[in-house]
Amino acid sequence: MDWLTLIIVVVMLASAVAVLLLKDFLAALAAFSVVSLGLSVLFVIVRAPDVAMTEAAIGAGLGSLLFALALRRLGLWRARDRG
Amino acid sequence: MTPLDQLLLLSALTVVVPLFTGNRRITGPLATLLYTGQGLLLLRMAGLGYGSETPVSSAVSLQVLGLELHWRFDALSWFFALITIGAGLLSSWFASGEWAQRYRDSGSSLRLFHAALALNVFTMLVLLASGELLSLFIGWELVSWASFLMMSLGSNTALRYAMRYVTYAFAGAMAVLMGLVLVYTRTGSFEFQAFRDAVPSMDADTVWLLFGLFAAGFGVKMALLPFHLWQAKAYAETPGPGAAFLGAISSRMGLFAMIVVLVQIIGVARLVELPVPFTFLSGRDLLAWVAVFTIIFPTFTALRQHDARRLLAWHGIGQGGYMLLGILIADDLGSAGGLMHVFNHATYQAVLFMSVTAVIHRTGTSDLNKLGGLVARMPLSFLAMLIGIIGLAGLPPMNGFVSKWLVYRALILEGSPLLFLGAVIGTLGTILSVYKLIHNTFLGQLRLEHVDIEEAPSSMLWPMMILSTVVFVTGYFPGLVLDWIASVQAAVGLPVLAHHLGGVHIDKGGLDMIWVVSVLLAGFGVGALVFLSGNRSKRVHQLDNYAGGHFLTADTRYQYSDNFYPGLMHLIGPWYRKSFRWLEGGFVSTVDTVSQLMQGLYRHTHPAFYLLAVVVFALSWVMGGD
Amino acid sequence: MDTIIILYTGAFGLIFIGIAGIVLSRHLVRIIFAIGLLEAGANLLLLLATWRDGASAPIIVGGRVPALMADPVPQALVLTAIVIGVGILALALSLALRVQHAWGTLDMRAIRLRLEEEIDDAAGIEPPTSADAPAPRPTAPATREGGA
Amino acid sequence: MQRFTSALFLLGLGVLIAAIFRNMDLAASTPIVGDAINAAAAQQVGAANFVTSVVLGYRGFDTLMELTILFTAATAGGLVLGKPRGDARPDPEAGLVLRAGADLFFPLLLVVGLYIILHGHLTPGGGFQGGVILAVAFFLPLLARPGTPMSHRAVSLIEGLAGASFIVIGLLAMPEGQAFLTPLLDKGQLGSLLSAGSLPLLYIAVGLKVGSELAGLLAQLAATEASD
Amino acid sequence: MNELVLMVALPLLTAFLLPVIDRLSSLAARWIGPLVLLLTAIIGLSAWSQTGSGAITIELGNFRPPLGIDLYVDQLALLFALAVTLGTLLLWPAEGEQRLRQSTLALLLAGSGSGLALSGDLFNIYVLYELIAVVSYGLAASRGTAAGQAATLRYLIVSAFGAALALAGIALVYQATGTLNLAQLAQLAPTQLNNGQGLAAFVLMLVGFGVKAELFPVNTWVPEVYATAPARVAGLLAGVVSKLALLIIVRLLILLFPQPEALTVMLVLGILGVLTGELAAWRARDFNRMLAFSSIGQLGIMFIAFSIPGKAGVFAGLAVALHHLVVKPALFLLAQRWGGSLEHLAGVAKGSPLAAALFILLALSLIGVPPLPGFWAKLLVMIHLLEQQSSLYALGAWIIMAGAALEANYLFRVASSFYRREAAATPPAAHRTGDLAGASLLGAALAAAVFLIVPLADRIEAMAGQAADRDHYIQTVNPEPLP
Repeated sequence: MDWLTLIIVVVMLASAVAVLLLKDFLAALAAFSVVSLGLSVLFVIVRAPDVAMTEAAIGAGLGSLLFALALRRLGLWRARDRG
Repeated sequence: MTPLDQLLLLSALTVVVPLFTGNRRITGPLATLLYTGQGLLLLRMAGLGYGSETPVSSAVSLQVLGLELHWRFDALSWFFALITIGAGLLSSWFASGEWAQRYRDSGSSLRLFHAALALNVFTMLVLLASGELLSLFIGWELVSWASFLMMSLGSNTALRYAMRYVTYAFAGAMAVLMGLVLVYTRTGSFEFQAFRDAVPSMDADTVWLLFGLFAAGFGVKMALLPFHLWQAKAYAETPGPGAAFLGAISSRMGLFAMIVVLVQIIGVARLVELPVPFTFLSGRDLLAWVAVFTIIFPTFTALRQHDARRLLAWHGIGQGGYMLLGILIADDLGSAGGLMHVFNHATYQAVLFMSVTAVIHRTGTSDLNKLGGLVARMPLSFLAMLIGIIGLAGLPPMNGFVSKWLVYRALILEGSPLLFLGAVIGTLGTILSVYKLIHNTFLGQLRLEHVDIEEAPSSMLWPMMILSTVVFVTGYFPGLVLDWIASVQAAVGLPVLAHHLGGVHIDKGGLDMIWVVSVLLAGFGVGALVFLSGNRSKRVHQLDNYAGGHFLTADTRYQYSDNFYPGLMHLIGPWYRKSFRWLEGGFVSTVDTVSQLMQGLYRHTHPAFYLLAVVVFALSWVMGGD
Repeated sequence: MDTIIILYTGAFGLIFIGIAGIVLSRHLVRIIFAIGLLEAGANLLLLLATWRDGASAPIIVGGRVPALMADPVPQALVLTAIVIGVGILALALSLALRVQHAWGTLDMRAIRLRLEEEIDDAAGIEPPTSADAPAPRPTAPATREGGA
Repeated sequence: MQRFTSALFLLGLGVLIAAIFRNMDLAASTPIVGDAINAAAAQQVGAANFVTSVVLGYRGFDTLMELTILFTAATAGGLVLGKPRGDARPDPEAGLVLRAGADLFFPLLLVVGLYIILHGHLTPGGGFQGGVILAVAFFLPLLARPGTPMSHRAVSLIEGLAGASFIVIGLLAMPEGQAFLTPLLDKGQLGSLLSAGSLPLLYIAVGLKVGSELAGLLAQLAATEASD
Repeated sequence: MNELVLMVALPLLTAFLLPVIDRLSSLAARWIGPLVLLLTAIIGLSAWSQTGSGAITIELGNFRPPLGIDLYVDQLALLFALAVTLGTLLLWPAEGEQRLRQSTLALLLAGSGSGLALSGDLFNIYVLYELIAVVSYGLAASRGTAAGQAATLRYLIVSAFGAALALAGIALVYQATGTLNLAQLAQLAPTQLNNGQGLAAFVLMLVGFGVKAELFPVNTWVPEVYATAPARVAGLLAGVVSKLALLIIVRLLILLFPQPEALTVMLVLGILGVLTGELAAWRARDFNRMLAFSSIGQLGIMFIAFSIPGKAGVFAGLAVALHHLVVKPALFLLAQRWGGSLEHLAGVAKGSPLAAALFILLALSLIGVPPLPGFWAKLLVMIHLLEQQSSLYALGAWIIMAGAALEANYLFRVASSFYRREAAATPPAAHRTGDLAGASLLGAALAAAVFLIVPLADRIEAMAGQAADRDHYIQTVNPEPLP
């Protein structure tokens, strides 16, 4: 269990850093989804199935969908961050 | 209802009445009548002025936030109230007749003018009646904003300087508020008595702080250096009778408050004990020197003015210095001189403003370079101004002489020759500049465009004549005023001056004005006899003249009034007044720069940065304790 | 290593990364991403507040009442917080969409300068001349030309 | 420069977070309220899922406000985005796979969503999770055929009525002198579908509300003109 | 007392149904909002007298606290609930083609504001705060200009950042105590929050909630948003919403964090707020931003005042807050037409003498000229600051004084330009009757307060006494003792 937790936390934090560092917005969005999914697995581990479902549905699912739509409308679908 | 309540009520009524009568002709006379009523009510309390009664308190008192507010009149208040109501009465009279018509025709609101004047009188009475520090502050603020209202009735220039006044006055008021809250936290009360009792136990630092706050706060209204820049132009640009009123009494409210706090409560003796660090001066000396410089600098600034009203207004600042100087000496002679100068100054300053306003009314200008020779057209106005400037210059036989003499005498007796010297230099400047005033206005060559003008209307002449009479009579019989002064001194807790109708008698040479003036009049009489018994002079027209063998035509100027005193100006011109401007300008631009910095602070590209910063700072501060 | 320490590290790590992202990024979309990370971290922190190892989920299945149940309160709170987060996220994206549409940029710096300019314009304030302004205005953003 | 300062502050923040973490007494945390709720919820509310008891019972007020936030976000989003312009160029229609998938998934998602909502008081899940699925179900056809506008009338009707019914159910207790949001109806048998009083009703309201709000938000974002 | 919940529930219900109502009758949709607010205000007023002697608790859902959420109704809370309701009514921000959505948001603001004032649960406060935040984003951007939206976006970033930190703070509190009920937290605070973790939680919540309370330095959004949002919305944000956020902070301070360090943090930030706000306002060249910076300064004074420990601080802070609550909305109502460069306002008094006179009255009170209410509030703050006998508090007093002097300068620079003889080339349009009437109403209330100052002061003092009394709060809520 500890190992699983540790791996998930590490993956989650690494993806979080990736969200900030990836130049490609789409890739960042993917990393963001990974963070959300990792989080929802963590929620399962801490015995919060309701929250896990919510995080998966709203955080990872709907949130990513919103971002995806917005990126598309913003014209950032394939754009790279120069800054 | 005590007499004080009646007085305040009537005064409040005087504010309201013009609002209803509006721009009609009746407003002025009605207001004048109401001021007369106030005067009569005040005279019912005359016992205060003669020191035979205990203070009259008001039936109204308030309990706000657990703080008690009450009002009362003592001899000091009575004395200042007398001047206030008198000035209000005569200014309102002056503003009743033709002047009102002209004012109204120019599109200004007579309603507002009379209401503002009455509001000034009312708020001053409220201030004078204050019974503890809090009501003193409230009255103080009311007076400030009432005079702001009066000033802003004038031109755009007046508005600009009124703005400046508000800035100074409110900053001063904040200093006063700070001071009295400090007093409250030390004593738990705003009562004068509690403050007075607490002063002996306060350490020097506290007294210094309070002294500084109160002196600076009240000094702003008195236009003490270096807070004097607002006053002259603000007063000068106020509508004529208003300027007469403000010039006569408004800034004396600062003196009143200073007497109450510094003399009556803290006590000059305590100020003498306060050493100024690194010098041999005391706190009192410091303020006295401020007073002396307030005499000198504005007086010489007045000398440079070529606008009659500004010249007078600058003098008003300078004369305030004499009053403060006299009171700070705090012996019987000096304080009597200072207090008496308040009365005297009000009388002649009002006369002078009125006479200048009369000239403006007839000629349309107060530019000293565009006037001259009016004595032939406006002899009574000339007479009023003559009496006024003699008073202002402090020469016998007018009342200004008596008060200045008392101050000088006290300075010499007390052994402050340098202060005395400063005061005399100030008087010198006064004499020079008042000569410029009367010469450029009334003497010399009459301007062509002024040939047809007439004497001022009677509604203007009457107040001028009455005031001139007062100036002369109180110069002749100073004992009339000294009676009141003596009771004021008793009320304030100063040594009381022994006096008689003609003046004072002291060991090292007293003063008896009855004798002085009588001799003077006798001298005039002899001179007149000589003059009359000589050859009959031939009366010629002013323009019937020649120079260098040529007859002069009417449009030739053979007498110039600009660039007066060129040598003196050359001497003193470059190095005064600018420095204060510079000081003020420097302060403003500092504020401006800092303000810009602050705006820059709020313009951050990334506001979340601040959030992080404050979290880090605050966290490290609260966690640091662990 | 305790599970709880790992979990807390995850929560604080997300918070830290989120804050770093908000402060260091200049592109608005990335800042919005970072806010999402920060919120996720805060949610995890809240959920961990009364977490006990070995507790079972606070649900009675088949009538059996577990001996030790997890605290249902923070779970409910986090549920709420997640939904709130998505609402704000949607609004932020809508605003970003409009700003990008109007000004063609999502760079914080460019937006700041443009905003200042527009406010002044709308208020009718002319750019101060050198006579009455001690310091010149910041020069117009270079990014203005690019975009719609 | 600013990034450098920020980085410095972040460093400080990291140290401070570490300090807070080190000072935290992890063992001291006892969920006093949580344990009390775990003990009492079965009788007081009657839902087998205690999280549901908390969400709709003990902290129903929170949930109402949360729904309101979603509603507000949708309203504010509408205010910000305004009406889609008529000349907006719609996205090209999606491919066959997506269209067929959308047609296929729409009823499936609807059923799954409703199931999750209705069993919210028994098993993990409930109005929020189900609502999201409903939202996706509503939104999917739009994604597949961008030209066809979603029925805003229906959505706004659902969102208005669903939200209102939550409040109305809460208010129903008040004429009898009970407090706002007091659970109504019979508690029933713990663990059965028709238990926990009015909670399932509330969850249906929540589900519909969440579904319609989120669908509306998605639709708004999707309908906005692309800016490239 | 249960019906007080209607102050929250009715506006929300109406807001939910407003689109439906609009479909039936747009006339009804236009009027129902104000009517509902009027109704809720009446409900609140009728409960007013009952809260005088002691506070009451409303246990939502009939669950005893701390298990359920409770509403804590004391005079202070009720007053703020009424203030937000009446304030929204007075500053009803619906205009233009987005009228329906704006009135929805206004109703939501009134409902959630009332809830925020009354709420007695820490997390519920967070949720309501977020709700108000979202409402204010919507309203702030409702003018539809790109500048407004950009300003709102920047505001949103700071606010969301702050709120997430506040949530982390709440997590820290919950970790230490295991409860969220304010009364129970107050019971546990001396033993469990009186440490570094508690203070850290306080700092996080202070900064988080401080964003809306215009706390320095997280108030950079203020000038931008107030300059770009509709003036009425700016009035609501500056007048009402900021006070609500402040109310939360004060409640937390009284109940949870009476430590001196917490007070010092607030004091220092308050001092900096006054300093920066007033100085920045001095150079402002347009009406809205001048008011915005001045509002930052005033909120700074409130932070300073509330940082005075004990009842005295609550009393003083409350006096300033209530005064500002009346003055700022009125000023922003005037800004409805006067927004824009100050130069355009030259000579405006000729065309609209009433508005100019109102501005002067409000400005006089704002800088604290006796006998207007602002003076008494300021005096109270000064007295209690100097009574602390601490140099930091004394510094606060000096800064307040200096700030007032600056404020007098810039406000009257504007006021005197109104009376300039020559008018500006493009004078602003005349005020609409609604704006002027609203401002006049507030001005009249201010003037009336001059004569009612004695009973008002007593009432506020009683209110402060009630609010500052922790034990009273605990006893009123009387949370069930838990193991």
